[in-house]
Amino acid sequence: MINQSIDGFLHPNVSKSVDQIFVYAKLWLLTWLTAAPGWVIQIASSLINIFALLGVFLTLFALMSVLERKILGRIQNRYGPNRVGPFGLLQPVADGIKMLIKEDIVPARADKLLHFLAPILIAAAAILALGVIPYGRNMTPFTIDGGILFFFAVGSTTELAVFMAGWGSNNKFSMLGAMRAIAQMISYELPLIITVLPVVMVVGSLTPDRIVAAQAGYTFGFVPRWFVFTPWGATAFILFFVSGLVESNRTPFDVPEGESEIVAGHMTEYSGFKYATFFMAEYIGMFAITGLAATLFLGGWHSPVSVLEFIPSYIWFFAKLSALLFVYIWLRGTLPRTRVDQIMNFAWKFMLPMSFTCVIAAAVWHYAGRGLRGWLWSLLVIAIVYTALSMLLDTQRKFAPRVYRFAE
Amino acid sequence: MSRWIIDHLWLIPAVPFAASLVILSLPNGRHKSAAVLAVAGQIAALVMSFLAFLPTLQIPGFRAVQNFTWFTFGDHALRLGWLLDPLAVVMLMMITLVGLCIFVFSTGYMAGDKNFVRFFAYLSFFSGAMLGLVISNSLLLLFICWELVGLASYLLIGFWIERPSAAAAAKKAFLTTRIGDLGFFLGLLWLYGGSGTVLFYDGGNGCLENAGLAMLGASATFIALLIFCGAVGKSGQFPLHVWLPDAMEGPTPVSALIHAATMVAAGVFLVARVYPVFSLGAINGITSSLTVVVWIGVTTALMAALMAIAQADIKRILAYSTVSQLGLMMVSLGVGGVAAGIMHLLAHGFFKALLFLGAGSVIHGCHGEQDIRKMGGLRRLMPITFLTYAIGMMALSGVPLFFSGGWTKEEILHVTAHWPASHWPYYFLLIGVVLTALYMTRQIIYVFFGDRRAAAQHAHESPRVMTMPLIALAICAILFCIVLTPAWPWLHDYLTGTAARVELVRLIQPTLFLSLVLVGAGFALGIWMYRKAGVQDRQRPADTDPLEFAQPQLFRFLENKMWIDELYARTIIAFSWMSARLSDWMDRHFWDRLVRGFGAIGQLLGIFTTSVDERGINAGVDETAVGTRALGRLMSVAHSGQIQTYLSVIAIGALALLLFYAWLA
Amino acid sequence: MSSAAVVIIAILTLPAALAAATLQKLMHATLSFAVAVVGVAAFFFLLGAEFVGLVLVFVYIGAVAVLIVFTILLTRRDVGKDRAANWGGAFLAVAVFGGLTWAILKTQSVAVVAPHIRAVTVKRIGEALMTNYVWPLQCVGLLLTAALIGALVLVMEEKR
Amino acid sequence: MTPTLQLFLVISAALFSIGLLAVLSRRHAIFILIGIEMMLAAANLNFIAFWRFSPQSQTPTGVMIAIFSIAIAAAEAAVGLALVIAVYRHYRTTNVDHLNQLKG
Repeated sequence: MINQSIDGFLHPNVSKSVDQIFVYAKLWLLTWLTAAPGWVIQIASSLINIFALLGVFLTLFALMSVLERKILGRIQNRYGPNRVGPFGLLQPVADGIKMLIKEDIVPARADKLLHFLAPILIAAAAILALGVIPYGRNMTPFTIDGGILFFFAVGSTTELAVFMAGWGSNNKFSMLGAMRAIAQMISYELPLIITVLPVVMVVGSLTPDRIVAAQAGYTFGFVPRWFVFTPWGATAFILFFVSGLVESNRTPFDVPEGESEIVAGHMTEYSGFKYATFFMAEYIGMFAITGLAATLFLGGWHSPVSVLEFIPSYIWFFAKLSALLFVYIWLRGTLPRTRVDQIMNFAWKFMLPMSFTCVIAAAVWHYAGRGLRGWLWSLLVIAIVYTALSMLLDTQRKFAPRVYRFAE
Repeated sequence: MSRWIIDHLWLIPAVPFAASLVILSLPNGRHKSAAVLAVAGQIAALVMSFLAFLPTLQIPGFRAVQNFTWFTFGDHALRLGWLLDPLAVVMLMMITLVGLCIFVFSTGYMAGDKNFVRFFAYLSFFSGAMLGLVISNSLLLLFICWELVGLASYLLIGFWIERPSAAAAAKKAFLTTRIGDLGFFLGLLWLYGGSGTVLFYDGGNGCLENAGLAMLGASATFIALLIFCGAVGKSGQFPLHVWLPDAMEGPTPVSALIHAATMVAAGVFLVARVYPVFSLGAINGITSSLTVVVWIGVTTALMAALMAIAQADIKRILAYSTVSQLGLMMVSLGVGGVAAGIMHLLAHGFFKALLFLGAGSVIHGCHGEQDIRKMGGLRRLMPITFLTYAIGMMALSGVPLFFSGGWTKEEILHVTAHWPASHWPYYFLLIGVVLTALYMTRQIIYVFFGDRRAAAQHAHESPRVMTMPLIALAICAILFCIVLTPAWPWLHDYLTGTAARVELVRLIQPTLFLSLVLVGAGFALGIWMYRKAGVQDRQRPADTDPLEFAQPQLFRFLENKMWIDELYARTIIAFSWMSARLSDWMDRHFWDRLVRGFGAIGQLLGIFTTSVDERGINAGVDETAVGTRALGRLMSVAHSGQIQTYLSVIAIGALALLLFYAWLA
Repeated sequence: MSSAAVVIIAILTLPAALAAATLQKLMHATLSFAVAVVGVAAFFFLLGAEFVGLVLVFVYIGAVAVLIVFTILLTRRDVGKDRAANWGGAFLAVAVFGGLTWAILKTQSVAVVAPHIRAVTVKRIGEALMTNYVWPLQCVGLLLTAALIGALVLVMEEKR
Repeated sequence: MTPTLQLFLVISAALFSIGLLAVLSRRHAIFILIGIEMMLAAANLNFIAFWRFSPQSQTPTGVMIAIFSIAIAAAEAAVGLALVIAVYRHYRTTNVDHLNQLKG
């Protein structure tokens, strides 16, 4: 399988360059057990991939947790954590230790099994989802036909896990939180998946590698052929990004764990390392979604400018990833929390129609020759639907300031 | 561009049609949008007609044909088509121009009518049908449009359906024209049988081209006469003219558009269109069919002019004058002056529409009063209407030099004078000219001069939306003569397909002076007779017509339209009434009996079968029912209402089946 | 594709299914049902129908399991009261299993090994769906719409 | 050694029987639904297995049928659960034993 992954999309003049360094490292590791039977090699290479993934993303998670706090601090005009280590960079280590040595409390009336399984399942789902994203040229951990579908199939497990958490810990806040979480996850799973459709349609494949390959090259030599630079692509990207926000329960859509309303949603009854696992799962899910967004719309590991192609592909990928993550944090620091009914209305009355429009617009773009004409036509389609929706929905009324009926 | 319009000629009728459909679908209250739609459709048609006009200017005798297959039966295809030639184009221009004016006028005239929307739907519908009629290149297509305009006129005459008189008039018009159309249709069929095609021009083998005509041969005369029946019906020629005056029951714009300017002229247009059939085998311009046309025309012209003198309804007078003018055109066609006839048709279209709209404005001003004896002295109250009306009147009575009507009428007199067959038509037409001037003078004096009588007290000038079309049409009626004068007979040569050239010498002709004298005589006579009209004069009471005072029985004879209607009532209608009675009697006393007899037999059978049922069958059925009920009670025990029991039974069955098959294998 | 893998997956799947059928707590049953579904999906992978496997996981875990869980939540008051299982049913099930197995082992025509095939890619499935199976596809779409509306109507609070 | 078709058939038979067990022996409507779903899954497994072990045709028929049947199963589950909720609303129970209004 490794060879196949090598000569899959091999770039002629970078085959020996630093770009492929990790691939070759893996190959070198595998040369040790050439004698072993095939399935051993297979398992070994999978293990290598898994460990690489975990290593990278757990580090990223640690880094992220501290960076988020620091950036939020900057936004709220205060210092973030700055005690442990240089610039408080060792803060996550301290947190981790704290979490590990904390007492693990399980409510007496809780459904022990579910209560125990929920965090594991949710973390597993999140990490599995990471597996199909191409992190660089020839650097897709698991190249399976229909990887996108795999991503969502695994992602859909999260809902079950959340429910297990909510139900298992036998607490009304947990239950409510789980309900809210599942409700909004299901509602936003549709836009999330339907906004992927246009890309899949245009590329004609469910394999992330092919999708990235389809975004190679530059029009007029300087505009990269990323899908985000087409009207439907841009729209789909925005919709996808918002849905991703909801899927990973981030502000402004973090009603499931809104501290001020229900203590911590489905994580209320969790403490210690289980809580940390939930936390980690949330962040890794965030990475997965952003990574997929980068893969689908932002050209994956392709460089935005042709002159900068010498920079290794994985660096580009992680640059895009961190840019998106920064936007996540930024939003969290900026926007207030929305109401549940607002979220639902938004999902069903705006996001869904718009994402269907993206599909249509992509079709128009394709049949009008993928050129400037297609560009304008699809823009027209989207503009029409958008204006029509904004007239129909009469946003002034929907998002008017809340009326407090019981405040006499 | 010109290429485009030739290919898309069908758009010209299609646009008003579409407009009418859309308007029909509007709710009843949407007056503004209905009016806007209709006028817009008309403007579009006008623009496209103008576009179609341009290419015909390049070559004299231009002709563009575009045929298509409607349907094929067996190996034979029925083909229709569109035709663009000078005749069609001038008609297009006239119809759309006059139509536009009248549409605009109606927005003012019909304002406040509760069926405003319906009115404009009908009007657009009519306009579409008329345009289609003009440009159709196939006698069948022409016939279809012909019937469509008939329908439109029926709908519009009976527009105020709540008035019994209107309904009656609509019916009368419809039936009377049908009589003519029957002949037309027979002629159409005969033509089709004779020449094997109904296309006028089809690249050499159309029915109006030598090949087709050759096939007709002697039957051409009869075909021509049959087709002429249709023309007679449509443009109110002598035997069938009775419907046209009654058609004035419709709203005045309708009278102006349909019963003065366009539809009634369709007859003349028809004759001009199929003229080759009429003139087939002519010996120095005379064929029997054409002769018939001439004499019918003469009769109509003279009769109608006489009747017009004795009418009191302002619109009826105009209607009769229309009839007589149409007769005039027929004469001119008959004596071979096709161009002259069409020119007069166009000119007449303009000034007669003008006159009718003027009348409409007068009626509007007098709050719906139509009797000229109740008007008077309106020239101060409605100056614009008066001026435009005067222009129209001058044009109609054929005052030379400045008014289009004058020139065309002279042209007609000119050609009539040179008709080799006989001179009588010429003399009759001269009388007709005098009469025309006379009755128009009478009308003018009654309506606009003298002192104000009953209806004229609170008269007022009409709003601008109504006066503007009047002015426009008046300007048309005057300026139109530029292209008519013998000095530069542009239109004449355009129609006959020769290049026009200017010769100022030809401006002065004997007929000019003659018509001057005649018209002058007519005016003088009129003024002399009616100077005291409507006032107490000697022992004549104010409300009696001077002529009536002088010649009572003659006046009555004319006033009652020479008792033609009564004649028809006594003969034709009476006959059909009789036959209806007869068949009614047959129904009641013969066929009914028969049917009842069969009914009786059926009843007998019924009685028999009932007895059989009650005796024999019922008993057995009851027994069966009892048995079934018992069985059902037995089986219902198995229905325990437990799903899982059912499922288990199914499972057991499946298992048994499986084992059975496994054992078989 | 080796028997070992099949057996392993079977060992994972069938007990889960059994648990789903027999556990007292509905919630646990549902979750073990999900596990069983994952096992079936694994079988599909093993049989070279990756797409179907993914679809199975996607639909059953993402949709059906969640639906069941919701239903459990909405009919909560009725959950947990365990009732005596009816042994007749159990016996019948065992009998059916026995019969089926006997029949399968008896027929030699199914004792064949898998031929070598080219992988059925998503592209092929898509083409098939858009060409030969386009009408079935439309029908299924219609059916799903109808099911959606019907379910909504069923659970709508009847106004009284 | 490579497995024969029989192995898969036996497994799916087991799955089917387990579903049947759930359908026949449990009283709770939702259990019955789960059982039905399991039987459907077994059927799908059969389809796929037969497709895999049969000589290949151009269009992967077995896969297609499996896909369609999954879709239909989803619809069935949705409607069934809606029914369960509606029934619960009416009778305040989901015990199929008590739902015997149609008893003859």
